Amino acid sequence: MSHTAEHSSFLAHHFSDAEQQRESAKLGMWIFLLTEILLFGGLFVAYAIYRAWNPDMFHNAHYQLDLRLGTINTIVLITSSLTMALAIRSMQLGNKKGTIRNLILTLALASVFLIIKYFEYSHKIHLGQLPGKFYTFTGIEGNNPHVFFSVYFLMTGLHGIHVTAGMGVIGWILYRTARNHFSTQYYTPIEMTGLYWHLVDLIWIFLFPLFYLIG
Amino acid sequence: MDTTSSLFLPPAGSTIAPEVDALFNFILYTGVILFLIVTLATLWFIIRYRRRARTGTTSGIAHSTPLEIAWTAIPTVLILIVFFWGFKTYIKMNIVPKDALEIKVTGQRWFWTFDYPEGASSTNELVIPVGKPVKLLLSSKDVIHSFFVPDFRVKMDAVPNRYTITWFEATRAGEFNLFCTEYCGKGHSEMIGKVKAVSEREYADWLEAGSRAGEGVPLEEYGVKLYVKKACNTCHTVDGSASVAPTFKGLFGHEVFLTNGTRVPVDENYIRESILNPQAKIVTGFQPVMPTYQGLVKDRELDALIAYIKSLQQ
Amino acid sequence: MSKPASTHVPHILPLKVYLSVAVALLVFTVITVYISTLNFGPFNLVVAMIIAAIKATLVALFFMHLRYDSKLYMIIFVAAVMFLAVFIILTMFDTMARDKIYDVKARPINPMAGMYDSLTVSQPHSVPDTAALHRQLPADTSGKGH
Amino acid sequence: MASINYLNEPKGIKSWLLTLDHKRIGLLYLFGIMTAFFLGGVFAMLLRLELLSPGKDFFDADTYNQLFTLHGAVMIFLFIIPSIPAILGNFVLPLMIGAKDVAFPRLNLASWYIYVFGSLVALYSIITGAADTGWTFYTPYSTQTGTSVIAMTLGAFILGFSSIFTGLNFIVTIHKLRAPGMTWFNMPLFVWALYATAIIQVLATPVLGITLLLLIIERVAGIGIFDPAMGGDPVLFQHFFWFYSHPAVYIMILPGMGIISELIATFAHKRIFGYKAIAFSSLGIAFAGFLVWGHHMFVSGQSELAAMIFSFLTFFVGIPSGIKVFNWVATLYKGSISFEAPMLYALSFLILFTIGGLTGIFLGALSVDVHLHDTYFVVAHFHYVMMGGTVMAFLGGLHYWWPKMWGRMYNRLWARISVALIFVGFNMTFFTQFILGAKGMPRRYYNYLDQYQPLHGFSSVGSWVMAVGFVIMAVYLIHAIFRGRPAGSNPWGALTLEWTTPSPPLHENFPQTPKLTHGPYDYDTVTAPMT
Ligand code: HEA
Ligand code: HEA
Ligand code: HEC
Ligand code: CUA
Ligand SMILES: [Cu+2]
Repeated sequence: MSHTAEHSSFLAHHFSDAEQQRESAKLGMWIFLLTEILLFGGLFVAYAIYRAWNPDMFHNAHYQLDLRLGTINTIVLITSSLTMALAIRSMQLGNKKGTIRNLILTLALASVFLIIKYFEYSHKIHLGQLPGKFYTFTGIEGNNPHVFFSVYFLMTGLHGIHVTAGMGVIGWILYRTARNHFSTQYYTPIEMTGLYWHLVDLIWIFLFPLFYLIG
Repeated sequence: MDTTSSLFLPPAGSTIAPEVDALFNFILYTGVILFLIVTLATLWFIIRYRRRARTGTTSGIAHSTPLEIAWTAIPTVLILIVFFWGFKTYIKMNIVPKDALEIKVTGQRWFWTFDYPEGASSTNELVIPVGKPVKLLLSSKDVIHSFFVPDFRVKMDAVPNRYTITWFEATRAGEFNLFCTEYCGKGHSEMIGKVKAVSEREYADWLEAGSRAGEGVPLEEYGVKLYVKKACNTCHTVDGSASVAPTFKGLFGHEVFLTNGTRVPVDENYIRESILNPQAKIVTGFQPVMPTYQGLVKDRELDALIAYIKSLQQ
Repeated sequence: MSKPASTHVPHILPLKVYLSVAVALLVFTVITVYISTLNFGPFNLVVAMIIAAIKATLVALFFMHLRYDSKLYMIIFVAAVMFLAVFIILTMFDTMARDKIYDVKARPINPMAGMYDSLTVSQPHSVPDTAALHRQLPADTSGKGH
Repeated sequence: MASINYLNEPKGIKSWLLTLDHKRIGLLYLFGIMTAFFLGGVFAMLLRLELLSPGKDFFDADTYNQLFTLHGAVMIFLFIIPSIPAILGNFVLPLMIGAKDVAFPRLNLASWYIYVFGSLVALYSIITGAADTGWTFYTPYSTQTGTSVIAMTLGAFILGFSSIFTGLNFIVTIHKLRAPGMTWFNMPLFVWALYATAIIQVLATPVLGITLLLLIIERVAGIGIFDPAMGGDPVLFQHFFWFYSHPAVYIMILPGMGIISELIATFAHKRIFGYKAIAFSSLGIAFAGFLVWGHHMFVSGQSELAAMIFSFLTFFVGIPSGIKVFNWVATLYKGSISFEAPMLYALSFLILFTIGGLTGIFLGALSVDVHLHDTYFVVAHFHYVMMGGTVMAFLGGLHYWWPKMWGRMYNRLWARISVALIFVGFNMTFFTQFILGAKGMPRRYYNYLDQYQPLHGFSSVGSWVMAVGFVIMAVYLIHAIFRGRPAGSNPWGALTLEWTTPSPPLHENFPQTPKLTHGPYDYDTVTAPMT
């Protein structure tokens, strides 16, 4: 191959150049995001159908969620998306310190999100507002309120798992940044992590009104 | 009368069946023609153009607009015909005539219960008048079952906690097979019964008799009938072999071991409880699959069953 | 396909863009929370979803760079959403239309799950009883009742 | 044969288990998937044995129910879904487009491990009381039965990731790693088919994932989404399941169709008829395949409106399928046709898939499906399309690329004998089932009425004929690996890129990046050697 001279540490042998590798990674990442959307999709369908069947129960049940905490969490997650985007931007400008600072901020915001979720969950568990047969709460009018909490815990739970996984990846990226693995020429992993993190944010942008803002 | 039977379809027995068969045959014949076109052309080409030379190039034709239009357009027309035809009959299958007789059908593992308007009921044998539309209101007590009478070309799932509806009108008297066609577990292939199409008169008589069933018959003898009629025989044998459930033979008077570790004697009360509330005491070695007969057996029927089981002790 | 090797020149957005997008997102969040306290009947859901969609679009276009990257990614993203829509819509053609011919097909026989028998819930419900149901049903099984 | 190639360099078990070479990963898959096929086949033979006569022959009802569940689940999730993409796709896709490897070799290896792990989890259920739900896992039966549904569904869930990763890998590879000059319309049609398949894999499989996850959670916690006893809707489960599983049938058939395009062009030694029509009909089938899942539910209690829409859309898959069939037939016209074993498989495919597909039209017609649903007619339909379609294409492809994989040729006479046996046995086994089904014989029946016995008996005998064919095939294929005579780089005289590199190929496929000098099917301009 004519470009072998340019093969640098991060370029895998079967790609002919860095640009091809970068684009491949990005395309792969977008396809992965697509599978994520459809994975959550199943739950959105379940939500849509049970809400359409039991609008009143959903309405009554949503008062059990804490709108204040939900709003705070939305703001937290949006801000973390911003810091994530800025982390990439810093690396594009070659500002390693900026990247590290922004990644740490992102991690911190993600932790805040999870801590708030923890308080929300433990309150619900305490009241017996649990999915399925573990449901023991009695204060909600309407058919089968346990289904609302099934859907709520499934969707926010799956989302929470994604947040947690995202934090793991961000931590790893942070470590690699600190070890000088990235440069203005090569920062694909940060960019991929960013895409993932924005998707997690994007899903929350829908979960928030669907659960907390049922009018 | 077996007028529409073919290699494929069983003889038609309902008003809707000829319509279904007509479409079936239409697809069959057009399908055969299409299939012949494909295979005969293939056969012709592979013989005519079999490899002779070992070198060289072949013709480069790769397009033929008229052909390509033809094999897109003709199938499109055909599928539209098939769709509308199928849809038309399907809608008929779903809109019940106003004067239909309504029978409630309940599936449960692994038998069918039929409740007739006049309060009569039967198990695994659906008796209906010929020449009168019959509406079935189906549901299930446990898992999904499906009500299928091949000769009538009618099928509908019985779904737990929901009602589904279908109807048919038998065109000739006779006995027809009834199958469960939604997989429902061990006894799925035993969940079969009969549809008995009889004249309106016989139907009326049968309803009459149904409400007086068992009168004047000795309890024990009546129990023999009920053993089949209430479908105990799908699970319990009387010959000593255990299948899904313990055999009735020699049951009475013995002691049985329960899953909760205790031992109980089999007496009248135990049997009564076993029938009305079977999940209360489970015999070791068996699954708790017996359905409750609460509301399905009358007091006299219960007595008859007990008497029958009693008669089976050695 | 391989192209001649080139040094990667990233598309760097000005800081201002990121900040204004973030501010827009926060503003929309406040708006949607505020609007949820008003009552537009069924339009509440519509309004909330429109705002969520705008927010999502902002995130996708700017934070995720869809606006500047290859169109292919946009196609992938839109395809995901489209197929999800297909899933929801076609399923709802069933779940929302079961009463098209017979009302009785649309409702569960017993609206409440069995487990509520042991919970003291604030409304009455009944245990299914085949025989009893049969007696009370015929009236509302014979056609659309609205 | 002494030369260095991907098979003998590097050496050692470890170099195989940690390999990143797509060709080796293809062979690892070959090993795993053939084992699964064999297992599924054994279950099938046991099923047919039990069905030889009514009543109990060998097993009791519970065992029979577990057997058909295992047969269905193993054949679908462990065998047919991964079969063509993971074995043949992995092996030839990069070769065909002139790439050194797939885009993400590590992911490729990972997906093999996931496949093995998922398969083991699924098969582990045999030890813990094999599931008896049927491969469709319908609720509420699957939430109530005492058998190990969780192990089986968890296995299928894990296998889903393997499938997604393969699909993802292929899409990126096809987009980004084509050799210079390999434009979209210079790609072999097998690549187009794999591309369309990969799109379905990444779009549909995640929904299977969430469905099985919900089923598992429903079983554990009674969340009330699918279980009517908990306020859920069992018909909704069917929507979820078929939203994946219908597109999945096109995951099965599309790559098979791709192989057929290669085989027919090569062995008719002729430019493929309607290249673009075939390429785009793959995408058309992939897309339309997402809109028809409700045709499995015509009598399930779904709304009549939905049934109507689904029936209408169902038929439109028939059009692109027909376009393909007719284009293949037209390709034969004025060709120079040889009857090597792969071509015999392709011709079998043509016949059997046409029957299978046309019987799909019966099932798509609303009123007729009411009669045929859940009878042996459906069983016959799907064996015709899966076994007669996909498996025939798969075996054809296997015979076609076997010399490329191993550098050695199998015994061509025995190959023809075995394809004949399989073809005859197959039709004996499954054509009878169309008649059985139309006469009303329900599927998943352990026991049946006496009137069906003659046909069932005949069907069972047919399955033995087929099994003999398979055993012969296994023998000569394995024999060829060790004792076959060297095959040469292009034994069939084909024009696609994989035949320009030695058999077996080198580690990175081509000595240097291949330059395209002609299209994949330029048999009218390029003089290629014929065999
Ligand atoms: C490889 C897998 C595969 C493929 C390719 C297909 C292809 C098709 N299938 Fe099949 N199907 C299955 C696998 C597959 N199927 C399985 C596994 C089941 C059962 C699952 C279970 O319940 O366990 C099933 C069940 C099934 C049902 C549900 C039956 C029931 O349970 O009641 C239906 C109903 O519509 C159906 C229809 C079709 C149609 C219309 C096609 C079409 O794609 C066929 C298109 C092809 C042709 C039409 C032939 C070639 C065309 C021509 C020669 C041109 C002329 C054509 C016309 C005029 C139309 N299939
Ligand atoms: C890919 C899919 C596939 C394949 C290939 C097959 C193949 C076969 N199937 Fe299967 N079948 C299904 C998918 C498949 N099946 C599904 C999904 C169901 C529904 C299950 C359910 O209801 O849930 C079903 C159900 C089903 C039934 C209905 C059961 C019932 O409803 O009660 C029957 C009955 O006859 C049957 C028979 C057979 C037979 C005889 C074969 C034969 O063709 C098998 C022949 C194969 C062999 C004999 C193996 C030989 C292999 C080797 C020797 C290895 C070679 C090794 C090397 C080359 C290295 N199958
Ligand atoms: C679906 C299958 C099924 C049907 C139908 C069924 N049973 Fe049972 N029955 C069982 C099973 C399984 C057991 C053992 C487990 C248990 O104790 O519940 C059982 C237990 C019993 C027992 C206690 C037996 C013992 O050994 O202690 C009696 C009595 C009984 N059934 C009577 C009947 C009668 C009478 C009918 C019909 C009116 C009937 N059963 C219908 C499955 C069934
Ligand atoms: Cu009841 Cu099958
Ligand atoms: Cu389908």
